[in-house]
Amino acid sequence: MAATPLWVPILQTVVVFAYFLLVTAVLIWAERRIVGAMQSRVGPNRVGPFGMLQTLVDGVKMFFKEDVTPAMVNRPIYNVAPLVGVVAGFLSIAVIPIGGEVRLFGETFTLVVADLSVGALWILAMGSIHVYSVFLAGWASNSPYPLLGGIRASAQMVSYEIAQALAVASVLIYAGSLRISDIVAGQAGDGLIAGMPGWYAIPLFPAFLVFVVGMVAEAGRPPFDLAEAEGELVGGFNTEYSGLRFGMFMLAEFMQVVTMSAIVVTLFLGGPSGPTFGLPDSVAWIMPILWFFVKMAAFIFFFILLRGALPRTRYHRLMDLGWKVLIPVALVWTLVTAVFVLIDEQGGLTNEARITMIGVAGAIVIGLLLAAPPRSKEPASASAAERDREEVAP
Amino acid sequence: MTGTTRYDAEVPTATRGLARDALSLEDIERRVQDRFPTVATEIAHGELTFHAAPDVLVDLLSFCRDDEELSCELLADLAGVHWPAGEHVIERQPSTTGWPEYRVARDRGVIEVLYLLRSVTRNHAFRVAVGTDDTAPCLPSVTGVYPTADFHEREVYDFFGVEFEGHPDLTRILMPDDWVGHPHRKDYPLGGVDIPYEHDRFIPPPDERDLREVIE
Amino acid sequence: MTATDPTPAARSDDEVFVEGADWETIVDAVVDDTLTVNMGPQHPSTHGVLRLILELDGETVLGLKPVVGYLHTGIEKNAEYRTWVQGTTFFTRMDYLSPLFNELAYCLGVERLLDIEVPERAQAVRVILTEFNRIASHLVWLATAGMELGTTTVMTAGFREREHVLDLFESQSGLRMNHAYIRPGGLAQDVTDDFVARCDALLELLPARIADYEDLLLENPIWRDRLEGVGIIDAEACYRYGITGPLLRAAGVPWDLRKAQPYSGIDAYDFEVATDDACDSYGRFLVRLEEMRQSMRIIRQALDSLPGGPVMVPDRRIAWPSQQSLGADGIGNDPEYIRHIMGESMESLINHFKLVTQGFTVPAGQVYSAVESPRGELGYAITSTGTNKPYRVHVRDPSFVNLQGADEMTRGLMISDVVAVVSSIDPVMGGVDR
Amino acid sequence: MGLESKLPSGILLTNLERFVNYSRSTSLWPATFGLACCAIEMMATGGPRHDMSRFGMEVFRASPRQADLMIVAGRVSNKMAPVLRRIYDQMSDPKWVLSMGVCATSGGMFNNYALVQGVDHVVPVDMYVPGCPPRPEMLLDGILKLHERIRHETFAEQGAKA
Repeated sequence: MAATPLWVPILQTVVVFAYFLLVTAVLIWAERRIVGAMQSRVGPNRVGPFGMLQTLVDGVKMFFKEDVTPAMVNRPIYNVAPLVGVVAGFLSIAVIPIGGEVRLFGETFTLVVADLSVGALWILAMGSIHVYSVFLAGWASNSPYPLLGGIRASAQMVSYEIAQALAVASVLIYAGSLRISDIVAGQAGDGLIAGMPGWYAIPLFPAFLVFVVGMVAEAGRPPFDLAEAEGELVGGFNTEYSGLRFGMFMLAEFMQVVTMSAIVVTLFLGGPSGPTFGLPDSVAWIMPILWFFVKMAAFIFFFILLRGALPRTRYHRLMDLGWKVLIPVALVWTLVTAVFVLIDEQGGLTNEARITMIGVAGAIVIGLLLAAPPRSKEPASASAAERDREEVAP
Repeated sequence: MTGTTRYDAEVPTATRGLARDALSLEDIERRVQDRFPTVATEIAHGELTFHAAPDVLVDLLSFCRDDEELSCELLADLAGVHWPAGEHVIERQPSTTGWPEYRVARDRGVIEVLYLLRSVTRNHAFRVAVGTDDTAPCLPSVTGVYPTADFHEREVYDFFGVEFEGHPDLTRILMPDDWVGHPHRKDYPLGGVDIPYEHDRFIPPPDERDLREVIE
Repeated sequence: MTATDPTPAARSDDEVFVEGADWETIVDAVVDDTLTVNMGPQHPSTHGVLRLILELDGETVLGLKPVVGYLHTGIEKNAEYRTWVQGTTFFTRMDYLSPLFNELAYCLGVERLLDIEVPERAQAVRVILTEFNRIASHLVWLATAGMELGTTTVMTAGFREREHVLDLFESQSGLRMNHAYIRPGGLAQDVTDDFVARCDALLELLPARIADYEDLLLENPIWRDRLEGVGIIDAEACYRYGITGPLLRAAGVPWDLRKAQPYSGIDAYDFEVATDDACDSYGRFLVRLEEMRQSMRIIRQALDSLPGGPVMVPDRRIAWPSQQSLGADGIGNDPEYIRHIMGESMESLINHFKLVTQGFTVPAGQVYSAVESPRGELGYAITSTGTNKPYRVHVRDPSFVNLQGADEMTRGLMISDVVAVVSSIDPVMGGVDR
Repeated sequence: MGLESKLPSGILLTNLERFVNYSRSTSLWPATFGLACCAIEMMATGGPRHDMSRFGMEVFRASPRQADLMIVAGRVSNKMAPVLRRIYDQMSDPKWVLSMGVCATSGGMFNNYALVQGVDHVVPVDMYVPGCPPRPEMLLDGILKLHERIRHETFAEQGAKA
C-alpha cells in the first residue's frame, strides 16, 4: 500500500462520494416521477430534461432560504443534529465497494473508500449513529411533535437495528469474515447449485427477508415513516427545521435509502459481482459497476413502490413486528446458520445435504414468519365506551 | 361479522327494530298531553310543536326519551330564534302577494329555543319550543337527558346568550372566546363593511341597504 | 396555533387569547406526566381548520377535546338579509363537499312552507344529482382518509374520479362546486340534452374504479390494521351523541332518512341501506363503499324512468323567471326569453323584475326539513314571518354533531388512531362552523 | 432571508439573483393550509387531472417552516386570523402568499361580523386569484403568474416585503 501514490485514495474517495450523491439526487427525482406515474400524474417535468434537475433547484432554494432557529431550542444540539445524519450516511457508504478492480493510469484499485477489516460492524455502527441525528433533532426542538417523532424514531430504529444486526450476524457466520471484500468475494461464482449465483440471499433467505423489512424501518420510509408521519406529527422530528438544515435531513433520509440498498446488495446479493459476458479486460471493469448499480436501483425502486402503494402502519404494530416477529426469526436463523456452519466445517457435507438442510430450515423459519403475527384485536376504546354507557345510559 | 356488509339486517336489541308504523301527530300530541297537560300544542305545515314552559322542559324531554310509545332516541336539532321586544312592521309586499302588511308588538323580547326530537325506532319527529326572556335568557340544560345537546347548547349560548343551567362547560363554541355580544340576536348588526365601487362610491352592507334606494 | 407552539402555560392569567381561553384551564388540570398536544387548527389531518386538544400519556390518548369555530362564516345570519332564492347561494357553500344536499334540504323546507309540489322531472333530477354528489363526497372522504393514513395514491385516485363527477355537475349547473342549481320550486334550469348520456358514461366508469379501490384496500393488511377495531362507537352511544349517517349505519342501525322520511320521490327507487355491525372505522369504510354502489343503483333507476315536463313549478309568483341556456361561452340568459320579456310582454318583464329584485314571499311558520347527506342527517330549521326573507334559518349539520363522538371514539387509542378516527367521522368544517 | 443578504452587490449578484430566483420559482413548496371550499379545489389542483407536481409543487409541507408559499384557500374568520398570521410568521423567508378565492381576497359574499374582509388585512398578499371557488386551472394560472413574478424580483424587494 505504501507504494500507491496519494491521488489514488483521493480519487477513490471523491468518486465514491460523488457517485452516491448523484444516485441520491437522481433518486429524489425518480421517486417523484415514479410515484407520479403510479398516481396517474406526470411529476416534475419543467426543470431540465424530464425535470431531472428538479432536485438541484430544490437544493438551491433550500440553500438560500432563511434558516430559522426557534427561540426555545437547545441551540448546539439543534444545530448539530442534521449534520450527524448526513455524516453518518456518508461514513457508512465508505466501506461499500461500488465496483470491482479498476486499472487506471497504471494503478489498480477497487472502487471503495476503505476496505476495513471490521467493515460489517462499521455499517451497523454508522446506522446506530444515524438514530442520534433524528432523536437529538426531536429532543432539541423543544416542542411536542418533534419530541414524539424523536421518541418514535429512536424506539423504532433501536428495535429494528437488533433484528438487522442479527440478520447481518448470520451473514458474517456464513462468510466467516467481517471484511466487506471477503463477503463480496464469498458470493462470487456459482452457488450450491450450478448456474445459480452464490448470493447469500439464497441460503440465508430468512435473514435476507428480515434485513429487507428492517432496512425499510431503519431508513424511516413508508410504510414505516412514523418518525416523520406528516398526517399525525406534522413533520415529526424535523418540524422545526427550515432551510439548509431541513435540506440536510431530507438528504440524509434519501441517503439512507441509497445506503441501505447498497448494503443489502453488498451483503446479500453479491455486491458488484456478476457475469462479464467475456468482455475484454480493458472494458470488463465496467461490468461490476453496472451490476452493482442495477441491483441497487432495483432496491431503490422497491422502496419507491412501497411508498406509492402502502399506508402508514400504526406505531404499536410496528413494534410488534420488530420485537415479536423479526427478532425471534433472526435469532433462530442465526442459531441455525451457526449450527449449519459448524456441521459443515466438521463433517464436510455434500452439496445435496447442504441444500436439503438449508431448504428445510428455511421452510420452517418462513413458516414461523407467516404464522407468527398474533393479531391483537382487542378494541382499545371499548372500556371507555362501557364506562360512558354506565354513566349516562338513558 | 367484521368486514362483511349486509343489508336490512337484524337490528341490535337496543334499537328494538325500525318500525314503519309511525305514530300519527295526533297520537303523539295526545300521549304527551296526557302526561303534561300544561303543554300547548300546535300542528302547522305538517309538523307538531309543543310549547312548553322552561320548568317542565327536562321532564318533558326525559319522558319523550323514555316513553315506550314515543322513544325519541335522538335530539336531532337544537336551535334558537330571537323575537325582540317592540313594535315590528312585518312587510309582506302587498303589491305582489295581496297579503296585508301587519304590525307585531311584543312587550318582552323572547328567545325561543327549539328542540327537535326524533325517534329512530318509531320513525317520527316533533318539536318542543321553549321561550325565555331575552334580557336575561336562562334555561335548564338538557345535557343530562341528551348528551348531544352539549355542542348545541354552547352554540345557542354563543349566538343568543342563553345561559343553560347545569351545562358542564358552557363556553363559546364558534365565536372567539373574547367576542362581545351574541351575533345571531336580532339586535346585533350584521356587521358588514361598505363595499367600494368606482368613483369613490360605496354600497352599504346588506343589513343597512334600503332596497328601494338601491333600485333607484 | 400549530404544533410549533411552546406550551402556553407560561402566559399570564390576565391575557385572553382568541385562539382559546379554555387552553389555560386544561393545562392547569393535567397531571405532570401527561403531555397536552394541540392538533390544529392548521394541521394536515384535521380536515381544514379543526383543532383537537389531545391529552397524552406517551402515545396513548387520555382525552380529546375538539375545538371548532375557526371557519365560522355567519352564513345563517347573512341569509336573514337576503331573499329566499338567494339563500341557496349561501347554504350551498356550507358543507362544501355536498353542496347539492344543502340546497336540497333548504329548498325542501321552503317548499313545505310554500306548500307547493315540485314537478316530477325536477324531483328525479334532484335525486340523480344528489346521489352523484354523495359519490363525489365519499370519494373525497376516501381521498383524504388515504392521505391521512399515509397513502397518497388513494388520495389522487379519489380526486381523479371526483373530477368526472364534477364534470357532470359543471355541464348542468355551470359550476364545479357551490352550484345553487336546486332552487325553491324546482331547478335553476332543465338538464341538457346529453344529460342521460353523460350519466350513463359515469355509471360505466365508476363501478370499475370502485372495484379498483377494493382491490387496493380491502385485503391490504396495513389498511385493515389501521381501521379495524379503531374508533368504536356503538348504537347506544350514537344515539347519545346524536350521531347519524355512516357512523350510525356502521353501528348496525339501518337508519337512513331516504328510507325513513323519503324526499323527492326517492322511495320510488329500489335500494338498500348499507350497514355493518363492526362499529369501527373499517365498518364505516365498507358502508361508504357500499353506499356509492347503492347510489349508482338509484341513479340507474332514476335515469331509466326520467319523466319529461317542466323542472319548475308553474306558479309564476314563485318560479325563478330567468330562463337560461347553454351558449358557446357557457351558461347565460336565453335569447328567446330575453326577446320575450323585452319585446313582447310587459307583464313578464315586471314579474321578472319584481321576482329578481324582491323575491317571493313565504307564509309564516316553522319547518324542519332534513335529508340524508353523505355525513348524516342534514336538517334546516327554517322560520318565516311571511316576508320575502327568511327570519331565521338554523342548520343542523351532521359533522357538527358527529364530532362530539370523537372523544369517546379515541380514548385509549394512539395518536395515529386519532387521525384514522377523525377521518372516519369525515367532518367538513364548512358545515361544522357554518 | 438566507445567505444572499450577506453578499455584496454587483454583476455577480445579478446573475446569482436570476439563478436563485429561478430555483425558487420552480421549487415553490406550498404549505398545507386549507380553509374552506377552495381547499378542496386546491387539492384537486394537486390531483391527477391538473397536476401541480409538474411545476415541482406537489411537496405540500405540513410544517410552515419548510414551506415557501401559503395558499390562503377559503374564508378567513376572525377566530382564524391570528392563527393565520402566526403561521405566516413561522414560515421562513423568502415566502409568498396567494389569496385564493373571493372570500380570502375580500370577504366575498360574506360581508358580515364573522369574516376578515380580505386576508390582506392580516398578511401581505402577492397574488390574488378570483373565483368562488377558483377552478384548478385558475389557481394554476395564478401560480404560474406568481412564478413569473418571483423570477423578476430582486433580493432587495424580497427582503423589503418581510
